[in-house]
Amino acid sequence: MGETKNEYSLLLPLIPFLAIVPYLAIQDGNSSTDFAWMIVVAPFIAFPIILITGQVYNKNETWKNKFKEGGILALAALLVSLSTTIWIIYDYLIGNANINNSDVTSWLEWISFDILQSDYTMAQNRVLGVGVWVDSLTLMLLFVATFLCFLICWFAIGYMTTDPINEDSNHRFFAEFVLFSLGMFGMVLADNFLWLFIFWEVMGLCSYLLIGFYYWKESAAYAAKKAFLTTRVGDVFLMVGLLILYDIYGSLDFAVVFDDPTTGVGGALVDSGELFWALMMLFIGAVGKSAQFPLHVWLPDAMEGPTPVSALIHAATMVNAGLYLVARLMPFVDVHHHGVSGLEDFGLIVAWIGGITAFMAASIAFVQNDIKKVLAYSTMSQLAYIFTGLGSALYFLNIDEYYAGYFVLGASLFHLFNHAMAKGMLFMASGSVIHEVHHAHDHIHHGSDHGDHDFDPQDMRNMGGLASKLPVTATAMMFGSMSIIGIPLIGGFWSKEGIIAKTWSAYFHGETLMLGPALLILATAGMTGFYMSRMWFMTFAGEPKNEVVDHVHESTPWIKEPLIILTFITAIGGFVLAVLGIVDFLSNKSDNLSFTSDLETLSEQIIYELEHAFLPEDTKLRIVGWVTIFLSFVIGPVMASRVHGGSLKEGEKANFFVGWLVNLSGKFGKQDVSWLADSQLSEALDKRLYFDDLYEGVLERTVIPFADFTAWFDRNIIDGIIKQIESKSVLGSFEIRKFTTGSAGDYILMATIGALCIFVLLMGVSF
Amino acid sequence: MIDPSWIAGLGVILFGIGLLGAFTRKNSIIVLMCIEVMLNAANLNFVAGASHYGDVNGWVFTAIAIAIAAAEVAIGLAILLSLYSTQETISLDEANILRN
Amino acid sequence: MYIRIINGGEFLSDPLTILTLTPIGVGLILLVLPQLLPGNLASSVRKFSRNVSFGVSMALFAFATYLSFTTFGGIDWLDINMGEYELMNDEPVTLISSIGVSWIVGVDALSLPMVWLTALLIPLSMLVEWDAKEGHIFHPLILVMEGALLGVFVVLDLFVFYIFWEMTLIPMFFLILVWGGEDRKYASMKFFIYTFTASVIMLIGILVMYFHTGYVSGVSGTLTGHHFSLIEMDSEMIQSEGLRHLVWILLLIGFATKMPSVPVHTWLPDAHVQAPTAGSMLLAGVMLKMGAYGFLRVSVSLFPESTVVFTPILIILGMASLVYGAWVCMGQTNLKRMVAYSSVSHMGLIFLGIATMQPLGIAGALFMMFAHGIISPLLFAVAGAFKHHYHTLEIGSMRGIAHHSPYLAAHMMLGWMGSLGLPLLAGFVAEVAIMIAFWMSFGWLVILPALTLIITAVYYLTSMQKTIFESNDRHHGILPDSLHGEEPRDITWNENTSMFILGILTIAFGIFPFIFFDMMSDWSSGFVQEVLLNHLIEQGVTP
Amino acid sequence: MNLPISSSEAELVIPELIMLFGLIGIILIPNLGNASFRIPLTRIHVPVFIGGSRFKSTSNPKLPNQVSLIIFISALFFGLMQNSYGKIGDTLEVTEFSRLFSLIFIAALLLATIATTHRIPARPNVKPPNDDDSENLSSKKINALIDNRRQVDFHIILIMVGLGMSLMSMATHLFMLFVCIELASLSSYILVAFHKESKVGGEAGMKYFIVGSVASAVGIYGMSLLYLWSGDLSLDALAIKWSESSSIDPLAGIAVGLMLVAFGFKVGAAPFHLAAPDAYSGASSPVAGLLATASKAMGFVALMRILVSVTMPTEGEAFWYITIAVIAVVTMTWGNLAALTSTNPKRMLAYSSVSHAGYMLAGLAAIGSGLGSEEAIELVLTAIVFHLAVLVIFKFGAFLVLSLLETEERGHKLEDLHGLARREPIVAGSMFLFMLSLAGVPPLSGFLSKFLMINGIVNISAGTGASDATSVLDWLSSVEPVFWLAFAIVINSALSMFYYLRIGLVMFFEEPEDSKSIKDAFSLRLAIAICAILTVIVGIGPLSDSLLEMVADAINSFVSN
Repeated sequence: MGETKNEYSLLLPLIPFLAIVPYLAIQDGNSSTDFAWMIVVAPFIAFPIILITGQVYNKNETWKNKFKEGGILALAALLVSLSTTIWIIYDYLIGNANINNSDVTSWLEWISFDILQSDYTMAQNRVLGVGVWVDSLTLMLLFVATFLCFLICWFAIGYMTTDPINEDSNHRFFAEFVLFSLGMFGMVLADNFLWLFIFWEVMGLCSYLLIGFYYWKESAAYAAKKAFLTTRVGDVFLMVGLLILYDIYGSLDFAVVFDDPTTGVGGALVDSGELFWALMMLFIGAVGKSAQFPLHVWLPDAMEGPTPVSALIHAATMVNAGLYLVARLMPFVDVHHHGVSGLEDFGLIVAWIGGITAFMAASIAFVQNDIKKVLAYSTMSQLAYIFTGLGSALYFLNIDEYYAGYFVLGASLFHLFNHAMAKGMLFMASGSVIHEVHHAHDHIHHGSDHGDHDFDPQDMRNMGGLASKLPVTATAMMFGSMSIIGIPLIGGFWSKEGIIAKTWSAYFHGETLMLGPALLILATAGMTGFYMSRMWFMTFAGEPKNEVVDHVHESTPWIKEPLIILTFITAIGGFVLAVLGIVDFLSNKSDNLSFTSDLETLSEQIIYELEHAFLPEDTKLRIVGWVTIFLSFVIGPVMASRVHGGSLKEGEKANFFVGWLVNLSGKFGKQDVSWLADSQLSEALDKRLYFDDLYEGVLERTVIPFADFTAWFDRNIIDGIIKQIESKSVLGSFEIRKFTTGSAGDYILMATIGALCIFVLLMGVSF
Repeated sequence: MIDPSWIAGLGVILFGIGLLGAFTRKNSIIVLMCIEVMLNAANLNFVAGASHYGDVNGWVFTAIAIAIAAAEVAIGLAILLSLYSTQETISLDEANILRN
Repeated sequence: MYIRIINGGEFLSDPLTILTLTPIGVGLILLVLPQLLPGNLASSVRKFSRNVSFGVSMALFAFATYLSFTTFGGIDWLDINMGEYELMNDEPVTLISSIGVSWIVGVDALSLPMVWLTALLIPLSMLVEWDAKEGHIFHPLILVMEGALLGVFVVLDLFVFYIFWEMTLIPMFFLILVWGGEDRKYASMKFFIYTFTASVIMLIGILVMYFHTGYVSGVSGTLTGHHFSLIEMDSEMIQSEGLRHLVWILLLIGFATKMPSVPVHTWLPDAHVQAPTAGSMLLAGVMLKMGAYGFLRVSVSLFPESTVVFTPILIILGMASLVYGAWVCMGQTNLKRMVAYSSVSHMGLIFLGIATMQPLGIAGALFMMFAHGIISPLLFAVAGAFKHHYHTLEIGSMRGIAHHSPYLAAHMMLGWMGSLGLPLLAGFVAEVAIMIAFWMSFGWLVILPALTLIITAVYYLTSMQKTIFESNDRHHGILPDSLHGEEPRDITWNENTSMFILGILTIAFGIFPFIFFDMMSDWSSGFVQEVLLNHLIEQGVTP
Repeated sequence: MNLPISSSEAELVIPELIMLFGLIGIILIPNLGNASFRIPLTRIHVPVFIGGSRFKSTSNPKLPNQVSLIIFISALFFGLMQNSYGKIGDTLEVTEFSRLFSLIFIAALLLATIATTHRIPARPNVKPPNDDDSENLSSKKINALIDNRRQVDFHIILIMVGLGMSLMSMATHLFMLFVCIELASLSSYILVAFHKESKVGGEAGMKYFIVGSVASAVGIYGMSLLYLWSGDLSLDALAIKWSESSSIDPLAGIAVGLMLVAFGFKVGAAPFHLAAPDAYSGASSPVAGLLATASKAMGFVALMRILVSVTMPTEGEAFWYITIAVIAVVTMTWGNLAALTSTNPKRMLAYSSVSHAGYMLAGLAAIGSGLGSEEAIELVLTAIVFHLAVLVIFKFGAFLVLSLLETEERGHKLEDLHGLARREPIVAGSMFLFMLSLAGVPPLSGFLSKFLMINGIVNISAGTGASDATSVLDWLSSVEPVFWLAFAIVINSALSMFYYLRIGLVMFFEEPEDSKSIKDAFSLRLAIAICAILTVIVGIGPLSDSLLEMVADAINSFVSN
């Protein structure tokens, strides 16, 4: 398994699937939205096929080698989804008349019913169905989802099938993988809140299955349960939100609801108080799904799943669902376009939650040694950025500062895109690291009895100096980290800057309560710089900390390609898209990306963007911007390199892309931080600020005893009454049978007494 | 001519004696006799009624009731005999295999 | 001479009559025949009685399917108004003319899905216990059960309804008593007496209704001048409102016990734990629904204003069942007990759905009946297979069945997920419908059922964690002591098939609920319109 | 020739005549032998056939049984065929009512006869037991003796019971009624004590006899008081006198009260029922069955005569209403509670029959409340009579099953029923049906009868609640207490379920002590099967309808009298 083998021939069966969409697209009269169902249905078909075939032909050689235990089938399904997505995006961008917001293609009339209204008339034939809803937000997320799912699936083929621990169970992985993808695609495409919720839950299920993929591990099973339950808490509130929304608008279709959010069902004016609670409920759902404070506890544990799962669920797609939902809520508050006024508080709450989470996650990430855990907290933190941005957007839109609102909305969504790409790649890269370290470890200990079972291939303290061993991975990871940190000009910089700036500007605008989130995310920017750099340096720079490192080399097929693709996108995609006006596009301010072939216009656009990013007109914002850059670009990385950086071992040489960074990190000198590492703060952070313990404790002290009490109550009180009746009857029976003494004299006596009683009764009543 | 109510009064007394005896005495022969006494109380009533109403039916009832009483005694004695032959007692209290 | 024969020759050619009486007839023949025949013949009958039972039940299922779906049966089920029934027999057949008992059958959207469900579950439950000991009795007994259950759903005469209602107890009593678990004696007695007690109390209610029926020629009794025909009944004939309420309460006692609702639910866990798998499946799948069906068919339909007046009672009962049931579930360590309490919990939702008095809520309750009718048999089939192969029902004693029996693990997961209301599975449709309606009627009170969904998830996930997962070893599960060190077997083909079908249906009805839901919501709308609105507004009662 | 009875009158009482002549026949036939009378001084032997050494056919110990079978079957047949009614003399009148009861009695007796056919095989040359015989052996010998020597006696007495009961149902004169009851009762005392060689037989007979005699002495005394009061004991005259008197004469009240005691004993009402369980458990099953069905029916006829025909006022409640209601509730509860833990199946059935008496008394009480319309009263009466009729089917059926067990010396302990389903599936199934029917589970006939009872009570009482009551409590406080009788019945039914089911439980659950099937007793099994089938088909369907119509006609004739 160790040697690299060219397995691209296995991809040949994908060609027909590649051809499906182009074939349909060139047919006359075919609208891409009419085929949007293919995005969902392709994985839906693949799911049972992979699962059942895999179960039946588990040990079959062809299934293992040619189909990669279902990986190729999954890839085919995802390819169909991806190509359909590209078709839709293409249609949209060329301005195909068939695609606009009001054009809802209905797939399924799920249930239909009547409603008894408060005036005792029936509202006939309400339908809860599902159709497709396409706007820029959909397109962006759809692209992110299909594209990343495809790449991660590709990656997983290499990653999963070469790991002996997954033997014979990869079909399960791929089946659950496509089902998961289905959930994400469906959620993004759904044209109403109910179906958004439905697919949302499908994702929840799949995350449960995939996190618990190593079902025999107690920690994995526990993590899976925790993830499902925590998100379930949010989901339930989300559902309540749906109920309220339905009550207000009499429909959950975006088309109906967003048509005029101020008017409810039957033309009633919408009460902002009620709507506020609906939105709050929906937001709690989003908080759960996107792992924000206080429902964040599941995300780090969720790293128990295989690394592709982490990449898929916990960075690239699923956690974005919450963001997507909040972004979807914009029309409610968009006062400029029929939004309901008086909902600024909602925006503030969102921003605060985001700010708190961002700061908290970043600080916890400081002390993590598990490479995936660092990424997990970074995910949490970055998502929190986006929430803060969305919160600001909600705030701005609701006070009718729609220009600023749209800008920060676009920036947030752009950050979502950047983060997804970068984080997807980072996880895959970390997977590559873990995989190769693990292989190397196995290789060393092959055949020896006293294998080191405590060896943790995810622990960064076992790594170091991998830059030369894993050149592609190191490069990818460097660009990914840069994007996350927000190194100027790279990926995330463009979006993050916008979020921070606009959050501050909300404060400057006069909303003092915005100061908190603004400060928090500003601080977090610097912290991000630190922990991401720390991760990179610990892994790739410095001297190897474990003998295993010497044996690491990039050998596994299928792993490099996605990394390379994503490296490009991360490195320059942000800039390109920013120039193309993605921010305006995503916030629906403009209908299209500003493509141009005119060089002059292009350079104008570039200059505009750069100017906007580095030299905003507002002085205060300019200061904020530069402080951000300074914190994240200089302070964080430099401090990290002082603690963890260092040159490679003698004789090792990293490639061009990363070599400079390794060398640079060695230049800053060493700083001893052990006093800090031993501090109480560090321990608190290591324990995740005791949130898990708190929840656990509360559960154990209240819920479980109460459940036991109810069970006891049921057994001994409610059923006890029945049992008492039974035993008392039996007792009574024994007593009453004692009257039958066996003596005829007694019988006569009893009869006489009875006769006397009869007379008493007769007398009493009649005479 | 005795007033029929005196006859009936005697009947009440006899009936009381019979009933009292029936549940106080343990010897079944005596109980049987008490039953006879009760039946005779009824007979006295019939007689009293017959004489009061001048109705011949009352006499007939009396005659038949006496016959019934005779049959009853016959059967009763037979049953008591068979009881005695198996359990060697005719006490109401002692014959109590069947109970509860 | 007084002897008379049944009038009306077409009686036996009636589809619903065939559906109801065939299984009873065939079942009884299969049970009794071997006793009467000489040895050789008897043993050959015994040999085939299992196959014959299964064949008959499959044929009935095919027939029910034919009748149920527009595409086959040619009946547009969406086109039936409130109070109308399809497939009715043309002339009521008099059974006891003196007191007005007639054979009247008919189905509408309320009973049709139940009929189909029953016809479906019978062959499946037979299949699950294909190798039951003394199969020559077991399978015919289930066949008899089928007839009784179908009878409850199709009969429109209260007397005959009551007969079928009680008749279901007898086969179930035997199923538990003969094929049950350790403590089957106690469980079967408790089951029988408990539900019997409740239904005789209900009988008084039925009788009060009976005495307030007018003379209707053809169905009324020659002796009494009253009749039991549901179609002709009208609670208006009962003048005293207090009496109407009393009847409603008496009926509720009977129906709520069957459902079962807290606090009269304790027969259920015992019965379920001890019952054989097939028995549990039918018990949870169909018998519990009888309570809800009867409640809708009789209490709610005939006494709408009592239902409105007693809405708080419904909510209290529903909430208690739902919330309390879920909490008790969490405290269980026995797999079957847990699933049984989860049934209690889910049945609570039905009351809540009805209490909303919204077409959507009622339709949701109806769909809940149906969905739970698919999911809970799956749960019990899983629990039964678990018991069958691991000889224990303790949660946590057997871990890692994902390794030992991946199919069982998959079915378990699907069933559990369906039960906790995962979208795209049948249970969710009902939940969401009831919840929407509940919010409309009662607002923030919905938070209780909503939070219960979390509790439901907690206990299901915990039990899954302790059974499917957590074996600590890739290649071995943690085996329970009850296996005595033997390696457990994978589930058998028949169990697998049965669960597979139920699983497929769970998914199918989750994605395409409209197959039955539209029919149900049509019925519910008609119900609310006809029964509630027209009726109550006349009365001046406001819902 | 001047017959004491005209031919048109004789037509009315064909079944009774059959029994009467059968009685003579059954005395004569087994004595037929080759005895001959030699004409003095000649050698001519004129055969007289009575005495001498018996013919082979007449010495068959089963002959009396066959004769009485023929008698009862033909009586039943002619009873069913009969459709003319009328008076016979002054004290008897054949009506639909009396005919129905005759049929009930005869059917019960027929079943008893069938049950005795196979109870124990008759064998020649059986010696009485010695002192040193083991208990088992001696009881075997005793049984053989019973069968051999006293078969005739048994059947003679059976027929006398039949005659007494049958005539009793026709009696229109209170004294006649009483004499007939005495005829039946005295015979039944003998039947109970028939098992005289066993210890329990004599004891059971003694208790039943003593308590029964006291009761009937009390009753006859009450009747004599009634005679003192009215001077005429014919029911019509009493009814007229009763309805004429504006208030209730204490004398009459006491008289009726005393008679209640006597008839209460017959029906097994608490607290006069105490001897019944002892008697049932001491007697053989066919006899116990007879006591539980026919004897009880007889008691109810008497009660109905005295309470409904005579003392029921045309308007308002009867003076005995509360008394009967209290007795009813006490009786059913007592019976059910006591049966709950009885381990002897016969005792259990005895207690169950006590509780059934309670249900029927509740019906009577509902009539006594005087709230019901004529139809309602008829309905309740129909229910009572219907219940008495179907009791013969399933209560006797249960005793038949016990009879079958008795053929192998079992049937006195619950353990004897253990695992019956394994040994005898059909019998066990039938027994279970009987039990369910006793408990009142639909669609069995026991349900229909109990249903009708509750039906009638609800019918009478439900209309009494305030029609303007808007809440449940308002209504419940306004309704007549009769309504609660329905609840009493219902709760008691539920309670009774426990011990009926327990029989099923032990039959189907426990392991049998002996896995051999019980010996082949064809006619007994046939009778059990017929009872089982009737239990089901009289529950619902045309046959139940026919029976109900029959009962309704009977009640019509009863009420119109």
